[in-house]
Amino acid sequence: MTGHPHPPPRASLIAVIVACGLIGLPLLGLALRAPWPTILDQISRPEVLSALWLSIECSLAATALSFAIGLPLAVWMASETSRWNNVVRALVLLPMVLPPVVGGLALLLAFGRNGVFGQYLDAWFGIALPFSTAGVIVAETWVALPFFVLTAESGLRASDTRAADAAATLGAKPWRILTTITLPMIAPSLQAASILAWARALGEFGATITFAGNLESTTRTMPLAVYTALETSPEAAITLSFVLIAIAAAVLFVLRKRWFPTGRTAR
Amino acid sequence: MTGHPHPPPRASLIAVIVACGLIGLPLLGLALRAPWPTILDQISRPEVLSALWLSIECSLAATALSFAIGLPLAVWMASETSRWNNVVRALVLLPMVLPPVVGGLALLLAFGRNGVFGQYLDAWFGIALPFSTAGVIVAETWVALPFFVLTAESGLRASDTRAADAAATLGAKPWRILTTITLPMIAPSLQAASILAWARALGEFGATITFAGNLESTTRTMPLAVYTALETSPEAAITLSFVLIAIAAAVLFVLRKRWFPTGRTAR
Amino acid sequence: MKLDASIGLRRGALRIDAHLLAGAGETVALVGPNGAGKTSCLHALAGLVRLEHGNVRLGMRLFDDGSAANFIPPEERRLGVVFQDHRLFPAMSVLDNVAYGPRSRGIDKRIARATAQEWLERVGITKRDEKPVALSGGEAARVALARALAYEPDMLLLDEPLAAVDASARVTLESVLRSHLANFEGPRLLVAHDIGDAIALADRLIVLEAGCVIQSGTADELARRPLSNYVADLAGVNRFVGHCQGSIVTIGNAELTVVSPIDGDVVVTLHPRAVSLFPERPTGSPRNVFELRVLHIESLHDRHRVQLTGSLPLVAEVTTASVEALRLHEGRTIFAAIKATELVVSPH
Amino acid sequence: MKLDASIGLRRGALRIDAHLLAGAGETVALVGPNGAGKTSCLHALAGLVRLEHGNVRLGMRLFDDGSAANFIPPEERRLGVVFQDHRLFPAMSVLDNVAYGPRSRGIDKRIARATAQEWLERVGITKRDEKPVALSGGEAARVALARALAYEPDMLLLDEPLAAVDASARVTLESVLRSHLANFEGPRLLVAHDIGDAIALADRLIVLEAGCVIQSGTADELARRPLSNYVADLAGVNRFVGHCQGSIVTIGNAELTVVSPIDGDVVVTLHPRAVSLFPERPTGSPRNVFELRVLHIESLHDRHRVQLTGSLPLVAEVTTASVEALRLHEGRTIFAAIKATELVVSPH
Amino acid sequence: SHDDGSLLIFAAASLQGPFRELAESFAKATGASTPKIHVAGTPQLVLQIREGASVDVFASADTVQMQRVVDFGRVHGDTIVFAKNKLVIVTRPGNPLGIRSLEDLSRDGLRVLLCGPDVPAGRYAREALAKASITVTSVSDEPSVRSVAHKVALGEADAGIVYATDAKALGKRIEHVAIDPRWDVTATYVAANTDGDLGASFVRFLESKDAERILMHHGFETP
Ligand SMILES: Nc1ncnc2c1ncn2[C@@H]1O[C@H](COP(=O)(O)OP(=O)(O)OP(=O)(O)O)[C@@H](O)[C@H]1O
Ligand SMILES: Nc1ncnc2c1ncn2[C@@H]1O[C@H](COP(=O)(O)OP(=O)(O)OP(=O)(O)O)[C@@H](O)[C@H]1O
Ligand SMILES: [Mg+2]
Ligand SMILES: [Mg+2]
Repeated sequence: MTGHPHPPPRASLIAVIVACGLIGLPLLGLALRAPWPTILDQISRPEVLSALWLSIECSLAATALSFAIGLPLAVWMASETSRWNNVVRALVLLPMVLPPVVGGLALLLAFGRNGVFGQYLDAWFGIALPFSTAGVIVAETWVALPFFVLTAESGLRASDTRAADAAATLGAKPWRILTTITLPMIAPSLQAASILAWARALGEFGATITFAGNLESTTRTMPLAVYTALETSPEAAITLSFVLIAIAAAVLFVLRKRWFPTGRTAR
Repeated sequence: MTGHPHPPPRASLIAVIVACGLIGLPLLGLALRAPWPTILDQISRPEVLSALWLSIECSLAATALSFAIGLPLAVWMASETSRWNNVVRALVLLPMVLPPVVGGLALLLAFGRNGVFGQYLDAWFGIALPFSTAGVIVAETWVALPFFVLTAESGLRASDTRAADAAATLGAKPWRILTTITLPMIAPSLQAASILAWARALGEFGATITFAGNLESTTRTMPLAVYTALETSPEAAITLSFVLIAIAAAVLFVLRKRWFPTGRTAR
Repeated sequence: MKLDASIGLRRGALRIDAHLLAGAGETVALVGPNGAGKTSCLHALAGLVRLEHGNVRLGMRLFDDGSAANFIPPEERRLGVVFQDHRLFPAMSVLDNVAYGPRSRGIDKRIARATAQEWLERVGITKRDEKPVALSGGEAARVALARALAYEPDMLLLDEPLAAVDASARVTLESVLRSHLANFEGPRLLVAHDIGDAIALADRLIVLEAGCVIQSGTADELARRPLSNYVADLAGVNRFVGHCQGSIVTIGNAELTVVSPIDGDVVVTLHPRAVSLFPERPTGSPRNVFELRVLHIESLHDRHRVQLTGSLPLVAEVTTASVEALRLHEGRTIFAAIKATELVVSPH
Repeated sequence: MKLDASIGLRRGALRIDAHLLAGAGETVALVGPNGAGKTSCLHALAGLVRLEHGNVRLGMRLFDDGSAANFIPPEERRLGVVFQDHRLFPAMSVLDNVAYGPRSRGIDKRIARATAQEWLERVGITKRDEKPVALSGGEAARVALARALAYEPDMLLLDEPLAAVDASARVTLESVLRSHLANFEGPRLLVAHDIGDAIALADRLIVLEAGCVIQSGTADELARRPLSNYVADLAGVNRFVGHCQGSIVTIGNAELTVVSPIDGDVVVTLHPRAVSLFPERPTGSPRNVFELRVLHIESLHDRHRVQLTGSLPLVAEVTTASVEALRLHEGRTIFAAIKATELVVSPH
Repeated sequence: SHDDGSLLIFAAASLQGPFRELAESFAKATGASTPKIHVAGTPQLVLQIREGASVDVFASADTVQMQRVVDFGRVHGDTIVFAKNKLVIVTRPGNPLGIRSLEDLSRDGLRVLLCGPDVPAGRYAREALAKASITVTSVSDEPSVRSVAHKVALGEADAGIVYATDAKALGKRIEHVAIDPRWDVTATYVAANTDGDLGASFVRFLESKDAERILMHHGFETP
């Protein structure tokens, strides 16, 4: 970074306090009710461990899928070469506004055993997504993809295309320009996009339970386990939530150095 | 924009097709089941109209709140002047991974009538958030804020600080630099952040029903109405979902020109 | 391989309509005032902006003729472009920036880096692992040049490659360019606003003004008969447009006596060295004497350029000794004499 | 108000330790090779990089002494900075870019815009509503200058303000700067790599090399006794370091006879005009004759600079006529003669 | 009670249909303003009550959950059983696999869907299966009878066990098969006054003839 670190305006501290209050107080409330002494017992229960593992596995898979599908999609949308991209953008955003349960229902209608598309999956390949781990991944991807796409696209739109022009004159084909020039430049956006998609997938509940069902060690991710626990013991649910929170915080902490380096990227 | 429009790599079309399939097929499935002839009757029912109106109102209010709190927060986080910002970032992200129902529970624990903080709200100001429209807004903001903050922060991190340096030498104080130089430069990120937050708020269900309840014309937003309808008539639920989708698509369409101008921003 | 381009396009309010020719191995300098469209022409040749009409040909290849079907994208043109704003890749090390072109051509990473290293050494850059943000302005310019040359292009398009480069390095870079140019088959187009750079490197100058080619030729040809005030400024000569009747040229309020009588509108050019300055009105032979006021004195290395204003705005070049002898200073009134034989008159 | 700065900081591998002085109303040119730290010094003065040690004072005000407590942020320094890379505000119109400084000072929007409009006219920019992306390189440089001047700063810091500006506009801008400078109380620091710009605008030159001030003085002083090869290059003179015994100076393999005998290590400088070239070994008086090979011929306006290589690397300046008469071309062997009286010898 | 003085009633999601009508009918009968009804999953309602929701009447789909509210000390007076619901087997329209009884659910390869054991409907279904000594593995522990019904209707599962009321609400999209009365387990809906007198009047209303008619119309049985 050339130049001096611009101090944030003083007033921003107010926002920090309000936000910490808004978000921190409820978490504090949860923390106060959590039966801490039993938390270790809870965590070591095999069904909790399996839910945890499934959550991590599926959310990472969904993030990877969102990346793989969302990135080229964002590139296509940002390049404005077709007048279809406004239509596609609207389409991609719709899963965000749909209540997850309806999303799950929609997935069933499309990819269920008798679904528009699912019947062929079943008949031709013998693949049934509902009640399977693959179904969890599909549901989470459906929910997470829009977040990835929109964030990545905004990064691409804000990015400076002059270096890309220079790369083109040096013989780089679009694909090479993308991977060597554009993506490194929008790395912060891609990181944010991945985190958003991952967090959304990790916390996904409605679409998963509707589409993939709630089967221990196959489709019961942590949020489903939390929900199930809520039926009988809110305390257990809170404990499980904290496990989820701890996992998320740990992952963010580990990635902190890599994803949020100390200086801003500068040109 | 200097330079020629870089065509997206051909391969990106595959992603477009996959994404359209993944997202479009379920919507198609829904559309096939929707009782289209009755849709007008549905929409004109007063309780649907009130849910629609409430949804729009609350989601916009939540977006505005997310903007007002999230933007200064993002600025503070991106400026790296404190080593607390990693902690704050992790905190802000946690609502994303928490299943919304647990989020609602957490909000109840904090801002409910017996909540850590809510008891004072009630005792001192006579404000009770649960089962009130304000509660819906709080719940939606809680859920939407992290999406806003993370997207805005990524935009800030990717932004070039050289123009900000120049502004400082011209006597601009941090606040003026922010509003006149930095924010216009990261406009695409802010737009994406707002859309994400808005969409998330519009589709919010779990936290709202848990924290604010499901009361017609006070807290029953469209997703809650969809949930309620699902209990008795899936057709009605699908119709309502389409109303929600239509509203979102309409808003995006209206904003299309302003928010997604035809050229990329260039320096 | 020769470049034959007729460039027709619009940039904001500017309409560019320029015909550029450069032979195989020839170096052509594109000069012109700011905003004349030099960079835009270069970008059109590179394929970064599209033609509206006209066409661009390099050797046998048609690059663009305004139609989408015949447009060859930049990555297939094989040109070495140095951008006015450098445009280094911010996320890559300096070495990888220079190795980028060879890598695009499919050259093995190790070899590409070795080539890049050589080019960096040639342009005098030792920072190879730093990111471009850690380069000074002149260092960035050199890396940009190295990057374009390392690509081994068919044509070089250099937009002010030496504008940010210091005096010593300029000599080195000029010799790098020259030695490279010596065994280079393709044409080179060099944008320069500094006539020194243009003369040092180019065989021929093309002057672009407001999107149109005004004049083209060697520096001497330009100085001898500048077709516009800009060219005169560039070549450092005086230029007036007037009307000639017999041997008297009327320029505004002033009258000049010339040797060879022509009738009609004429352009008169005059080298600043042909203007002599006197403290008093000289009594000898020169008939063209004007009483003028000193507007500004600019010191060159060993001479001074004196800008004069009055009935005939003139630039005179005098030695440092005469500046002292005449006690020249801004605002002083002085007599300027011009020998009729030094005036070059041509029909307008 | 005078500037008194002693700048100590590190930039990557470069350690800067420079003392810069500029009196009230004085214009100082900071010259030096690429990567010498000129821009870094300017940024330190502007408060964009912090000092590690040393201090910066303008008039009575202490801007920075390396401690956080005494650091005055850039927005409170009131300086007019022109950046080497312009740094216009991309999202704002050209007019608003220039009006930004006045607006920061709380001036009413209408008045600020009127002021901006005036400054734009002065620098010759007519595009006022366009975004900076629609400007050419030279136009952007002028807007950057207008923006710094419109702020009415206490000190001007100009980083290569004329590097991208064309020949005609350069004259205009120089006069804008000069007329502005005339009734300006504060000091100005001008970074330039072109000695022409530096001489045209500055009262005094400070030469920075590798972060250290090597020499300071007027252009003449620098040319008379260049303290480094860079300064010699800049001033366009030959410079050698050698050992003198009696009246013989040994420089590598070559020996030069000088007039005034000194003993010890010496620096010898010599103007290129004092070198005469002969096709055959001259038989007359000059004792310092060297058989050299022509490395390169550079044409200046009316003269040529001939770079020679051999036992003594020399630069000679000859008229165009002699280039032709001697049939000079690269690679030709020639005899160069130096009059002992033209050699300036000083102890090292 | 709610801000504007009207009653606030918490009702289990499956009670949503009749309670709208019950509220209107109650208003007509007593002249009070129409009570507001908040429907959500019973566990959510219990949480909300625990966290201080100012609710007048709580109508639970389950005695266990009601007991927890009683334990919080929020119940004034007695809890009353105001409705019952039978379990039925649901299949796809036309009953293609010919499922006639609980025993048929244990057939090999049959995909049966039940609610989770922690959900009342799931618990009841398992009780019924246990009574009949039939072992059935559910493909998934569904969160609600509604989602069981939907999935059977969509053909994701071949059969499921839901409440009679849900089967009725889905109408022709689903076929239902009664369970042999021997094995039948009946769900009981309980309500309690959790606030002042107005709440008590609504609880009393639930036992009225009007209420009985409305509940029966929605497929419930009355005690
Ligand atoms: N992207 C653009 N949009 C609109 N106008 C533009 C754009 N780029 C350039 N122009 C205009 O086109 C004209 C020519 O610009 P160009 O950069 O080609 O000039 P130039 O000859 O290179 O000048 P300089 O010597 O200052 O670099 C300028 O007046 C500029 O304002
Ligand atoms: N952000 C940075 N990080 C690391 N090194 C830097 C940074 N900025 C500058 N430098 C180094 O500091 C040295 C001085 O840079 P500076 O820009 O001050 O040079 P300069 O004298 O202005 O040169 P030029 O004439 O090329 O503009 C350079 O070698 C450069 O590599
Ligand atoms: Mg240009
Ligand atoms: Mg510099």
